[in-house]
Amino acid sequence: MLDQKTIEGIIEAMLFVHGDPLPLSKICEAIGMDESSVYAILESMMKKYSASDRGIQLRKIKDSYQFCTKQEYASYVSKIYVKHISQTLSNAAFETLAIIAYNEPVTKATIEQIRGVSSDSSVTKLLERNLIREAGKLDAPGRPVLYETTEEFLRCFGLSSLDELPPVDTLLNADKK
Amino acid sequence: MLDQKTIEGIIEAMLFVHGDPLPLSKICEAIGMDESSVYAILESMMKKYSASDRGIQLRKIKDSYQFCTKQEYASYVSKIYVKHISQTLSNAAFETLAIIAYNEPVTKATIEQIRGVSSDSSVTKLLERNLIREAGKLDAPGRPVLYETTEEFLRCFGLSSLDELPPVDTLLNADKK
Amino acid sequence: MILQVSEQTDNPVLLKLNNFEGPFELLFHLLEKNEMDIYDIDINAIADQYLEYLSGMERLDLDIASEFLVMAATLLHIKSRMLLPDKKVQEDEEEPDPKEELVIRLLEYKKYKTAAEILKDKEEKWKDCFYKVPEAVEYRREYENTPMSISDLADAYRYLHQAFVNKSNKNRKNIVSLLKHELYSVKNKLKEITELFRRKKEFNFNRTFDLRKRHRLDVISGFLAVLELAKFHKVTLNQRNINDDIIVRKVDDIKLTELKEIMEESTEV
Repeated sequence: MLDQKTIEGIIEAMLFVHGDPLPLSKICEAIGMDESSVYAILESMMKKYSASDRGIQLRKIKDSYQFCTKQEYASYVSKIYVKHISQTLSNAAFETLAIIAYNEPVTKATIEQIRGVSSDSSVTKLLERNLIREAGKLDAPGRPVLYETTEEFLRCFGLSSLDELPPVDTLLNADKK
Repeated sequence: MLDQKTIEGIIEAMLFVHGDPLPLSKICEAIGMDESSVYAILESMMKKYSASDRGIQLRKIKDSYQFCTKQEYASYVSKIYVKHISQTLSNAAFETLAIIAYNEPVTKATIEQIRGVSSDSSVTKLLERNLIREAGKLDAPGRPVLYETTEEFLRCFGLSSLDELPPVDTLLNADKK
Repeated sequence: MILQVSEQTDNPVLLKLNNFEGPFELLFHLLEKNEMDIYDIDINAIADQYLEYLSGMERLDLDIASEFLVMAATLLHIKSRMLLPDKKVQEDEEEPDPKEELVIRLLEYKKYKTAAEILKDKEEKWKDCFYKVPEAVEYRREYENTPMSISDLADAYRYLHQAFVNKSNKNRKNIVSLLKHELYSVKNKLKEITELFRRKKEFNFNRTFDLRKRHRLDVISGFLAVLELAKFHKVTLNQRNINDDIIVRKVDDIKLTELKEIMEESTEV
């Protein structure tokens, strides 16, 4: 039987090697333990990584886990490692992404209805950046394509799931301050 | 002034992202500290990483430092890189396999002549599953590859040798009924 | 691209045209500039400023997207309705109030404008995280033990045979001969004999190519192969009496290149 420290070490090794988000189910299968036990260990690991002598943090993205460096050390890391800087998104793309995140799966027609303007280029840009993807077709005349956000979206925006976005009804009150 | 814990965090973040061995001089340059101080910190970090709840270890390679996973966790790490393939054979693959089993060694041309359809993908799939293998080339124009069944084939079908296959004659008579 | 719009205050305000992707965005800009609440829009002022903006675009010879024109028409429609006496409006009660509709759509849009800002903040916060490139580990394929039965294999073969018979509408022996043909070709027998000569100098033909153990085609091909080899002076053939076995004796090693030559010859036959 493995003790908790060893399990933590094994998980750290796995996540380090894998690099990409690693599903909880895969971790459990490899260690031979049930999901709830491993989940509890991952939760306690997350807390450990928040100590200042750790440069990496453990992120949960949907049902997967991934390491990334801490924001506060970014200026040092960027001195040895030049990050590929992706173009920032336009306001239009951010709006389109917000509409998709809050209503997914959603058609381009709905997006355009809300934004009041054609959104082809925003949708294309978001698809290119792998922040959204096609999610089948709507059962309606013309069978329009449905869009949804991706894991890459969660990763880029520091979310572990869409539930972490503020509820839609709070959005209108937000600006009353 | 950075405290030692923060420096450790920064170094961890840098080594994590860099992947390759990172020269001590580069680390010092990024943090803005002299080599002997940073060296001492790296030495104490190495000890910390030897704890069992750490899956990665800090290695010194000449004047550079690099993370790698611990040997003792390798067997667990490799478990996440296993693809379980359980798919049963398609009818096409079964037909192809039957022809090879009853006539080995046999060329793809013969298989296709009997089946009346191209059998590339079936042959490829059977090769992938290690149920058949190449058995030299036929001495004929174009020197086509010959195929035969493997020990894995015998194992999968619970045979000790091909002689245990129902004889062709009994098969052919069977459909007279 | 910069557009100059003169304001009532006579302060020239520079507006970047591409700031406004759509009519809602422009409307929001105007509401903010006039410090107007969505629930309490002064349509007259907003409609005038909106149209002024569009005519500014026109002066610069810019293409005005149709969405902007549709919104202009909506604003003018609301403005004209408000000029009508209350009585007339009440008669048209069935028709939805276009101003109310506009407000609803503006509110809906505003929600996502706010959400977009939240996302922007989050992205800003998380863009400083660095990730590690995955190690290049190759996946190992592990086939799960799916038991396969011999009868499936036999069924497949039987089915093939049936299909072949149906297709060619010939005697069912054809498939056998077709299958056997390759195996029992003269070429294959030449190879077999060459292999045999690696181990011994001579062999008895009938004992090796035993009709009781081998297919008739196999024996015939074997005999033809022996004749070929004799023709090329690679073997000698001896038979004491007419019914005795034929002794095939190696004269010379059969080299691969020669074998190929013989085989090509025999293909032509």
